Amino acid sequence: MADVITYREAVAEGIAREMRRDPAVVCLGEDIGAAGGVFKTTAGLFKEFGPERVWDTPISEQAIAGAAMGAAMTGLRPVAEIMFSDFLACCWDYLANEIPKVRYMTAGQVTVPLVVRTANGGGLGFGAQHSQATENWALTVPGLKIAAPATPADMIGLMAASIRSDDPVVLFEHKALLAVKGEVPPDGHVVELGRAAVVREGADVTLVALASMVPVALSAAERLAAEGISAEVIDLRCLVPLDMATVLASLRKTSRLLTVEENPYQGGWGGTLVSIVADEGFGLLDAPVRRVAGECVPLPFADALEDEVIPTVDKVVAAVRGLAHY
Amino acid sequence: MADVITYREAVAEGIAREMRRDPAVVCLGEDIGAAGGVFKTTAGLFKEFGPERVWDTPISEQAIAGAAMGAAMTGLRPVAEIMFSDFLACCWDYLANEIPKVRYMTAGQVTVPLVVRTANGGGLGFGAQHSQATENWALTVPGLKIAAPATPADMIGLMAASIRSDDPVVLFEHKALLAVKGEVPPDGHVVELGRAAVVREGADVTLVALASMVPVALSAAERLAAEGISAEVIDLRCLVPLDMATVLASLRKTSRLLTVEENPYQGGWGGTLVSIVADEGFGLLDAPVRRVAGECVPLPFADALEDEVIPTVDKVVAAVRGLAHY
Amino acid sequence: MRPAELLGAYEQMAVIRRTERAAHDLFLQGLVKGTTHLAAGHEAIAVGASAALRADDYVFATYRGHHHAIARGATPEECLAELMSRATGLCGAKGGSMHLTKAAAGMLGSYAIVGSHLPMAAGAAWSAKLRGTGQIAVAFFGDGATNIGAFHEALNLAAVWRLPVLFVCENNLYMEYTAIADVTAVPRPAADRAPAYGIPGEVVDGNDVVLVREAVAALAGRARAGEGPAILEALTYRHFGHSRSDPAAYRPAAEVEEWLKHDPLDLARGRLLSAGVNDKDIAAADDRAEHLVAQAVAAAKSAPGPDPAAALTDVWADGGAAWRT
Amino acid sequence: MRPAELLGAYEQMAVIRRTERAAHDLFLQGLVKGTTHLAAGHEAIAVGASAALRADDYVFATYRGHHHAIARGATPEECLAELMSRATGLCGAKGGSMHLTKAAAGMLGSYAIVGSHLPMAAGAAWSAKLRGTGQIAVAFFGDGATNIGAFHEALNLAAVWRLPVLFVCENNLYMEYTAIADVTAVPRPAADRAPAYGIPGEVVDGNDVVLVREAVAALAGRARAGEGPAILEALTYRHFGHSRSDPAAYRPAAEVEEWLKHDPLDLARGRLLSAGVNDKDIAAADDRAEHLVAQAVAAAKSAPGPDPAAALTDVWADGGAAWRT
Ligand SMILES: Cc1ncc(C[n+]2csc(CCOP(=O)(O)OP(=O)(O)O)c2C)c(N)n1
Ligand SMILES: Cc1ncc(C[n+]2csc(CCOP(=O)(O)OP(=O)(O)O)c2C)c(N)n1
Ligand SMILES: [Mg+2]
Ligand SMILES: [Mg+2]
Repeated sequence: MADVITYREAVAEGIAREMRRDPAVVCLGEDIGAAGGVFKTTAGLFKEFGPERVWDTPISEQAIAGAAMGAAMTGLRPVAEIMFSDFLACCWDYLANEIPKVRYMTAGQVTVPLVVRTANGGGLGFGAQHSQATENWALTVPGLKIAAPATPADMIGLMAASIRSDDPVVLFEHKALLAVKGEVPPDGHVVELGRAAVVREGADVTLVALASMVPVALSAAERLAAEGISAEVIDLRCLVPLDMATVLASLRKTSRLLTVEENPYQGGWGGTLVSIVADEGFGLLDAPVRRVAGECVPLPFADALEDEVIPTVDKVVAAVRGLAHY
Repeated sequence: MADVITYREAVAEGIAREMRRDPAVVCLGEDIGAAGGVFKTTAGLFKEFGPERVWDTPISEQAIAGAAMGAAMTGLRPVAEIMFSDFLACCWDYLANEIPKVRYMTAGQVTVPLVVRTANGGGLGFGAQHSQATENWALTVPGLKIAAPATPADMIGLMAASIRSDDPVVLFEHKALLAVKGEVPPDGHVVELGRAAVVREGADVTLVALASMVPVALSAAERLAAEGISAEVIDLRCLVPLDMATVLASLRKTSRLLTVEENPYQGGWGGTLVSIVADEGFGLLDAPVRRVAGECVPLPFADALEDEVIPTVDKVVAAVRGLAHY
Repeated sequence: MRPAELLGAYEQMAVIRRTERAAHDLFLQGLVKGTTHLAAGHEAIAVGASAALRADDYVFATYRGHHHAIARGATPEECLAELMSRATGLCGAKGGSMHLTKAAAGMLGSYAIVGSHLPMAAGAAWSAKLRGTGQIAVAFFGDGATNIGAFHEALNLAAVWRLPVLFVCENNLYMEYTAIADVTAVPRPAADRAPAYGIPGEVVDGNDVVLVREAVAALAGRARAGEGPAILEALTYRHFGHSRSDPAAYRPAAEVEEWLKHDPLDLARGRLLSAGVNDKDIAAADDRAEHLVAQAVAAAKSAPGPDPAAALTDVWADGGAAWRT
Repeated sequence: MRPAELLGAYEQMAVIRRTERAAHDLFLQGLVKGTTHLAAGHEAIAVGASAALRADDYVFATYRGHHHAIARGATPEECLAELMSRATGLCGAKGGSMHLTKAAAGMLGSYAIVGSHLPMAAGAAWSAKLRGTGQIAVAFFGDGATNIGAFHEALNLAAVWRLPVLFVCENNLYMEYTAIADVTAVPRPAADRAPAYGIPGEVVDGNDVVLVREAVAALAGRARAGEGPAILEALTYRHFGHSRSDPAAYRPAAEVEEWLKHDPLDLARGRLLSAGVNDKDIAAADDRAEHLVAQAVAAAKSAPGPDPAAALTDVWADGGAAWRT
């Protein structure tokens, strides 16, 4: 194996490692078999594991999610692909009403160890129905764990944790990160769900980001450093469990908070996070809290328009400047 | 007409007034015709307007929402019922990806003047799949207006505004309020979308609530008054447009904020609201911001359990006490 | 069915009937909160099907699912306790009437979103097929469920993957208050759709426990043999309204009368008598059912309510509900 | 079709073919961002259907919808400008390739979630029926869309309400990279489902513009006469891959070859020649098409990009995007 791996390859590698380890892990989704998935994120799985473990489905998102649920309740560990995260809407009943609730409403009689993987986010000019960052949809539903890796190593580590989890996990694979390269983590690499990473240390302001917004935040931090502003960058990695301990610890140092979110401001995950800070971390804050988030509009097609809607390094830098000089 | 009306009757009355005014208004949904709806919120419409304007559908939420959209694009003003707001998940593609986006992605070529009405919320012992407060799901989607009346008069006024709106509106009818009685507003009563109401004035703390949480907040304010704490209560009435002006104006007086939300804390609407306050209203705050919201679990069946999950007057009173003495 | 087996089935149906009556009474007394959807009239489908299944097969039901829970082995006491919000209920009073579940008996849940469990049943069958266990899965659903998207997706997937799953429609002629014929493009909402999936679609008298057992046994045999899924449409009728205290005034009196004459318990009693079982043995079965349910009511009534702390358990596999640090 | 009409249809198909080729080339040159789903090969369906429709009928298409936009009256320039992110695009560069829309011509949009527009078309037909305008609605969709829930719900509703709507399946044998036969329970994914809704289900050679026009005209006539919806399954093949630069290696060479021989433009040319239209007139039509598209490419290339401020308009009917005060 090469010593670098792309985020795209890391998806298949992460799944393959678990499939080798545990025969109960099976995959299903549209065009994931011989075709290797529209994003090639399942490339090689069909060849290695065959049609008994990698199943092509019809265009039937409800059947995919529902069948994964039924299989998870009866001894398998399905990894279901919903091709674009926008299409979660086509099986939202399973994500919102069935999968996260059956354990609770049966008082623990039934457990649903499954992973729903999906390509998330914008920046590729795919337009309004193929570009959304929908991690905040999942956050509205108690009973789902939510992972959204930003690096190849985290992809492998969080995939392992997600597949091994006895709880249902929605794993968001960011389309804009697919070509990103990174180190290949050693065999057995697992990143515990619900552990944020401080990916850059800093003293003046805390930037909290997720998935594709992590490199944006890091670039912003780099630029800000040149201006003498020291930004700490936290990669949340998961929305549920939400690692507030790491965020609050950082604020103890910096006293200033800015979230960098791709999902729209209205209903975005930063709202939940900021509201916890405005309660439990109120005494730590020396300045208003800012959220740089998606504009509250659908995603437009043209690059020039999409850039207006999705947070950019420029926007983050400008917002932090405002905060730092508050 | 009697001089009081129930919230339940106000739904049908609100729709009827608009149907009389505008022949383009038509209704569709499951069992809404001769049966008058499972909550009797469409009682009388079929009799007055007949089968050409009040249509019973199969159990096909996607067809209901999708057909309403197609009809709205071509000259009608459909009022579609999705029986329980939990079932919005069964047609979420229409709510999330189609209805709110088509105007934008066609650069304004197409307009979608429709209303999706739905019975929302808990407190009735209907269990995990029939009790959710899902107004926060809608908040994750730019392009939907969101109304959630708390009184019969507001139901009529917001129904009028919603049906007359050229934009799509999701109108949440709270199941726990159906029997509430109130004044009958005069003919032509319209409550503009996006205007919150200060339903009780106060000086020490601002409680922001929606729908069934408005009476909870008012009862709490009453009890707090006895303890010498003066609470202002704001009924948001709409989540989009979100009337932050009224909230911030109140905070200028009280400097203390508490939201009372039925939806779960994680991903709840209060997060968005609080994050705006933590930014634009930071300088106004003298204490941490608190959110009394639903616990992050599915809704349990038994009353004794449901009470643990949904905000109660006791919980609000306790939380305000904590704030007031901060 | 041999006479002894049939008598057993009769007794099970009598237990269900009485449990449903008890649920109805308790609801009217205010002892059952929320809602109930009673299956009185549908007993032969649950009991007939169960008689044809293996103990380790998987069953998925709807909010109208008390009969399936009991047919698979839940006790009336567990069910009624659940309806009455007792800690001793099948789901610890977290589920309620619409979500009766007895996983230990392969009864994997009652789902309250119409059609949602059909893909789940396909998934359980897929799992059985992959694990090579010879189990099958059965989804029971109403006529109204045949018009929702999940029905279509589940049927097509099950057919393409040749899954060992049966789709049993309890066609009671109505969705809630609307006749199914008014909102469905074909006369037999389930069976007439079978050709769209290239699978068998049979119709059976759902009030005749013997015919139901035979039909399910045949289709289950096919499924177990790897021949794929099938639809069975069982014609039946509800004795109560749709839910709660619905008087079902939308149903023509003559129709109601005719169907009440075609009572599954009466039919089974007729078959028992023809088979030479004597009146006394049947009466004894009725008595045992009566007694069992009376005891169940008493026990449920005296059981404690749930511990409020239970509201915050069972979200995650670790038993807890923590979503943040 | 009279010769002049057929020649017009031929020219329209030639325009579409060249527009798609241009889109392909522009994509490879990096001038079209995001993705494209080209309809080269499917021309006869759009043009044949359009020829059978009234100007005020409603058409709903998919992400593979360039041919429908053009057949209904969008210019190649508007389409290519949209694909190239120009302010002059059909949707001001807000929609993109997957969302071409020309509402003024009754082309009510291209939708990129498979199956989503079928209920919308039913709704537009319902609206026409209520308003008594005699309009019909047509939804064009792929073979892959027949397995999604929205298909089932739309068909049943349309049938029950007897709506004036046609469901035209462009069966090109593949969903993305998977053969439709591998994931569908019946051989004709659309037509074989028609009996499940009690409506006609016809199959037509989708590459023969004359046959398509006839079939659509007949079914449209029925629909306008109040006889309800129908399914038409038009067999066709894509000349390019599924999207972007997909080489479509998953398709057997012999199959590709056979279908390329059955080119809709060749078929129409053959029919024109048989009808006595001479070669020169056909070549002139080809030239006009060539010229129109070349001009369109040039015009689109030189058009300005969108004003960035446009990102924050058109959410609401008032033109704005404000969601709070
Ligand atoms: C998706 C969805 N839509 C609507 C409902 C409300 N609802 C509950 S039961 C019911 C009627 C179901 O009829 P049928 O499938 O025939 O079952 P039956 O109640 O007759 O057993 C409806 C519409 C629901 N639970 N789920
Ligand atoms: C609900 C949904 N699932 C998956 C996709 C991804 N997808 C886009 S096109 C396509 C194949 C569609 O095949 P078909 O309906 O035959 O149309 P064709 O592309 O062949 O014209 C798929 C799976 C989608 N857009 N929407
Ligand atoms: Mg029924
Ligand atoms: Mg196709």
